[in-house]
Amino acid sequence: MTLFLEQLLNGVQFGVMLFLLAAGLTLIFGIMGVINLAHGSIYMIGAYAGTWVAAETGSFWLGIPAGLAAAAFAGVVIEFLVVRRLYGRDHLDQVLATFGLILIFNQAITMLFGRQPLFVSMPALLDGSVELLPGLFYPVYRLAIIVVGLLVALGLYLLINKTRVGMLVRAGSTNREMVRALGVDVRLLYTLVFGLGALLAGLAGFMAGPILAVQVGMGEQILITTFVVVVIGGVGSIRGAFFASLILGIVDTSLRAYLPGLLRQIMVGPEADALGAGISSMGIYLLMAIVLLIRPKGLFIRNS
Amino acid sequence: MEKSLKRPALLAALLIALIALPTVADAAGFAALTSLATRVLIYGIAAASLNFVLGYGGMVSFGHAAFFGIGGYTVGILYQHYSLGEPLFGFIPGTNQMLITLPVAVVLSGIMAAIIGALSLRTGGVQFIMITLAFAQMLFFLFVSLKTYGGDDGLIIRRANELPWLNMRDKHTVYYVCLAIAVLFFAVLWRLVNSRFGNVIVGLRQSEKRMAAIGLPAYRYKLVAFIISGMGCGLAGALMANFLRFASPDMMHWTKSGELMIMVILGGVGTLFGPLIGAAVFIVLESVLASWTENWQLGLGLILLFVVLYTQGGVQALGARLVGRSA
Amino acid sequence: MILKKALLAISVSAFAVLPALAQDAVKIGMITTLTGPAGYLGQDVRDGFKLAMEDGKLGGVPVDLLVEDDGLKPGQGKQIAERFLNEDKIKLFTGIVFSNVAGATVPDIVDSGAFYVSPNAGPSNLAGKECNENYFVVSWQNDSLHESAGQLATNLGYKKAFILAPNYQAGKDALAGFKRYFKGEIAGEIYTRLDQTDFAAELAQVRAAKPDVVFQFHPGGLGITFLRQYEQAGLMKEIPMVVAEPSMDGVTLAAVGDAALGLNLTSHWNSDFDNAANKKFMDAWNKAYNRPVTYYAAQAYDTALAYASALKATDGNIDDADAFRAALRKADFESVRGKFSFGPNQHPVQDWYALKVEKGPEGKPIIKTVGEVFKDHGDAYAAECKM
Amino acid sequence: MSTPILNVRGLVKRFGGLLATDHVDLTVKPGEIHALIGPNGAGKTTLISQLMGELKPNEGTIELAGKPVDDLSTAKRVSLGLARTFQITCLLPDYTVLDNVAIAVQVRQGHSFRFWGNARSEAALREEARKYLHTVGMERRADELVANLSHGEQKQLELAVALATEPKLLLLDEPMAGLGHAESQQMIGILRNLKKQVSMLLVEHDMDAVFALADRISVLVYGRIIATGSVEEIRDNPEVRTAYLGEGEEVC
Repeated sequence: MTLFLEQLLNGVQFGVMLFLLAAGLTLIFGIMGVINLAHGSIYMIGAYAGTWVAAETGSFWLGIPAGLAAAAFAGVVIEFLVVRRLYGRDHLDQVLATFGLILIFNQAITMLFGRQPLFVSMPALLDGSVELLPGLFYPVYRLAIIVVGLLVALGLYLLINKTRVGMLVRAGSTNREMVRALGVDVRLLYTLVFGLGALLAGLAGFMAGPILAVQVGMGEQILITTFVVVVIGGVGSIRGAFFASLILGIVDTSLRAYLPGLLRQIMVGPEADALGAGISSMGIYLLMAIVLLIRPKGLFIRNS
Repeated sequence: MEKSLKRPALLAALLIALIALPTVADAAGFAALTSLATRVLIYGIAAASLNFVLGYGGMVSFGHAAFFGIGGYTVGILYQHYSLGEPLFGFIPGTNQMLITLPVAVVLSGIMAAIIGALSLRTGGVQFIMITLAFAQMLFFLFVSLKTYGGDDGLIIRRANELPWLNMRDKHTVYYVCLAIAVLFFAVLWRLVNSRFGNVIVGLRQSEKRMAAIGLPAYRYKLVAFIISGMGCGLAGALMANFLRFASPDMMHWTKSGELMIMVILGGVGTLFGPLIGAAVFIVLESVLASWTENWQLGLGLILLFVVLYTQGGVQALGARLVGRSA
Repeated sequence: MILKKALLAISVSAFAVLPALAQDAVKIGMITTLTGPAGYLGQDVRDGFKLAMEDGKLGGVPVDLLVEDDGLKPGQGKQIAERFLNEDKIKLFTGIVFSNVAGATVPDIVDSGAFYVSPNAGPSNLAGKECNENYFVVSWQNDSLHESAGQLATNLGYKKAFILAPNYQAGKDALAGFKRYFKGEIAGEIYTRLDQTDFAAELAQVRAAKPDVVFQFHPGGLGITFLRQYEQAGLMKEIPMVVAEPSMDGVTLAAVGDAALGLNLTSHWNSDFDNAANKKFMDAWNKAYNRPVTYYAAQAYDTALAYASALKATDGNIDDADAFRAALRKADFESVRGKFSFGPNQHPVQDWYALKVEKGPEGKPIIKTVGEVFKDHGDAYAAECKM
Repeated sequence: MSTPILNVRGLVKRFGGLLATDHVDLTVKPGEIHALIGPNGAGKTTLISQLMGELKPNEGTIELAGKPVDDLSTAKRVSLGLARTFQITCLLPDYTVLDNVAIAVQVRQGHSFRFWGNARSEAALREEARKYLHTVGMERRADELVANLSHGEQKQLELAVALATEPKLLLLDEPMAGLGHAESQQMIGILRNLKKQVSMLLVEHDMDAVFALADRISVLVYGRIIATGSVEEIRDNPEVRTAYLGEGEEVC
């Protein structure tokens, strides 16, 4: 039972990480109609900037503002110099341009920081494990990630549902023309949304620092998974991204944790392990394919 | 669509240049140009196949590397069973004859495209992009974990497939075989896009609603277009396996789908020869920049960005405009 | 057409800017991976190789090293080899880090009569049936890495092992290699994913299985991620870990930090080896580069020494391939690993050592050599190789 | 009495809580022009979409020449003789005027799984397409790109494309909308000439046109038919006069 609870927590933790990335991506996607492949690069920038500052100053906490600021800054610059020219252009143009950005950022990071992965040590406060229930030990850092992720989700919920900016964002994701008609400075709104998305990606990147390898290409690794989340949740829906992230996190974790065991009941050990790993690698893609075949627009968008 | 007489003349000149290329390259001391050109031709076929659904049909597939990989693995797996002398599944003999492997590769990728297409075409837009990606990734992971066929390390094909009367160990022969197939392929593609079938596919891109209103059952036409396109990619994959003498899961990774897409966009979406030009530009840039500097990705990224932001319709359109201005 | 010409012109000028060559310099083509997450491997291979060159010479013969990035793409590796072979007329090759690039590139090189000496990748197909008289491996055959780890776990007296590796060929080979030499019981076996970023689910299973020891194979970034999460889950104190060297090198250690303390690993080389060649190598490295040294660099250094020995023996005459090959085969050089020779399939026969991550004198963790695991260890594929 | 060409019984369409089509009964007799009028948002375009099979109704049946078509796809219904025009024109913008008609002829002739011959050099196809352009008076513009057409010309082309499918019943969604007076008169003339060949369901706001063309008129308000009758009956119906307003747009 404790093992099950632990796996559930693991799924939630993976899910909230995905959510931080997916939230920005789905907003940019839904409101501006831009496919931004460079979102993963922003995540990488957040991780590098934060980790580097933390390592240089010796303070993990100083890394947080550094990572967030660098990511948000990078986001706004990208929006201003490149993405702004791509609104209303073909999706294909956006793919090509943002792919170009990936190459540029990867090389720039390599030139700035070298090819070795960076290291950041965990602050003492978040190091170690706590006993949540008798026999259930869980790393403090992972708990912190869950808490931060849920707080961000709550913050986004309030922002989207209770503020004027949020109202515009919601309107923008369903009807772009209407926002324009309201006489809002659409450009500013777009830059803000892009910056917000970048900020969240940077936060995810920095938080990933102590548990993952901070290295070139870390963004592309998680980018595709993030797109899967966005599509399963429904493009443009923050709520969808939130639930899809959690579903995906939990499904992915439980497939890895339990599928080989289940298969071992019906076949020989090593074959079961290999097959189980094979299926669980495909798991999220399989899940997306099934969701789209049943609900072609994603889980949280009404089919019209 | 171009009605000028310049076009046939231009094509003839291009063909002559391509035929002369190995000789000229050897004479000029750039012997490796021939294999660079072989790679361009093969990727050109793959990109043009993708362009048939993407540019002409408006179906943005992000999973065409799957068919490229299927084509490559068909050649690789048949070769492995041929060289080991063990029939596949105990009854299908392996072979190293190109006249057999290429058609088999094309048919198998067609079948795979039929399955993937039949499911994916139930969606549209961004969802279609993602679901095609999903299927390709599933195949990628499948081949990564297939120990029998080399898994992640890939499958070495010690000798390229044989063709009667030809010495396929000679690089020039391989080039000319690829050139002949490419010429044939583009001729067929040209007929195809101008045929009744091509006509409705292009119509579907412009307005699916309109095509339905004149009584066209869209789904089956899109599906057939998707299958044809998958078969073209499979052909290219089979050629690539012969050229590299190697097949690996790398051939079906999502980045390969992305590269094919970039070749199409770079050259010009929905044009017959755009993808070939795009493939040439992409591969030449990659090789040339990489031999200049190890920071070649920076240069490539900047060039891609420039193409998107400052050219309308890719390199082909840019070229046409420059030529138009000077003429 | 104009475009085509322009491109041709660009490519022509690109070939023209390659560095002008000194008379009689022997050209060595290095195809390696310099971009992407694995870029540091190629960087170390390149830099390690360069350290062995004295005043641009190997074995007293002037050499010209041409380095190009394969971008971890088999097709690109092959393309570079093609150009090196046909345009630059290069006869000596090295550099490839990854097995899949090697698979597409090496057959072309050796088929055209050129030599390839591998500083890293040692896939089993090229060690067995597809072996070639012009193909040498200075590093290892992939299986040896994990066999030595299995032996170490046995030596350390562990009875129950939990083993993990990514679900791909090298991962499966790793687990098979470990099991071949581990005498105890396997408490659990998990295949992870190549694109995995979170190992919490696996770690929970490890904890539940209560093994004596964990063996895992996760190269590069995966390994860093795995180790960090293993330590954060509090497992490093509870369950000791044995790994083979791809999962722990100088760079990985720098990125993981104290989390790796207590880790057991096996290797054929370590920075603290007490021999003259290694001292020289380490001095040169520390003087030239301000970054942790890895065994990739050491292997590339040895590769360069191997070439140097053959160049010296033949006096720089590489046109007589048989003589050059015979000279290479002798492995007449002072390896940084101490003892070194080639087996019948021209893969190394060498000793393997037990290493441990400990607190160093400056408080930073270091990798320390603590004992021996194998003596004169070759590989199982030599029998399949008919040369 | 002969079988009606179109027979709709109890058609219902709900969007969430909104009743867009409220138990509509409607018939179109052979050779008849039946006009459907109603204020903005009355659900006229929604009704046409359901007749074509583009939208699925929640309840009710649709019969075409006595044959139920409820389970048939749009394409199938078109092959049985149903065709529509779009209020906001929905044409193939990259094609020429002639291409747009020719492709409709091509699709009517049967399957398009012909991969080899050049569709643009099939003389028979092009000739037949020209015939329909002639019907709407556009043969001079045959080689113009659709993107370059005026609004009125696009409306005429819509009609030509619909005719090229050889329909028995034509569903016209505001063919006069946005046309100038002269163009409207021309369109009325064309439709009047067509009356001998094809029955029509005419959705229109231009009351002059409706009164000039229609044999019968139905009035749709809030998804419900409130009156059906001859031109005179409807003209004098006070309920209709108060209810009547304009209608919104449908995007292509």
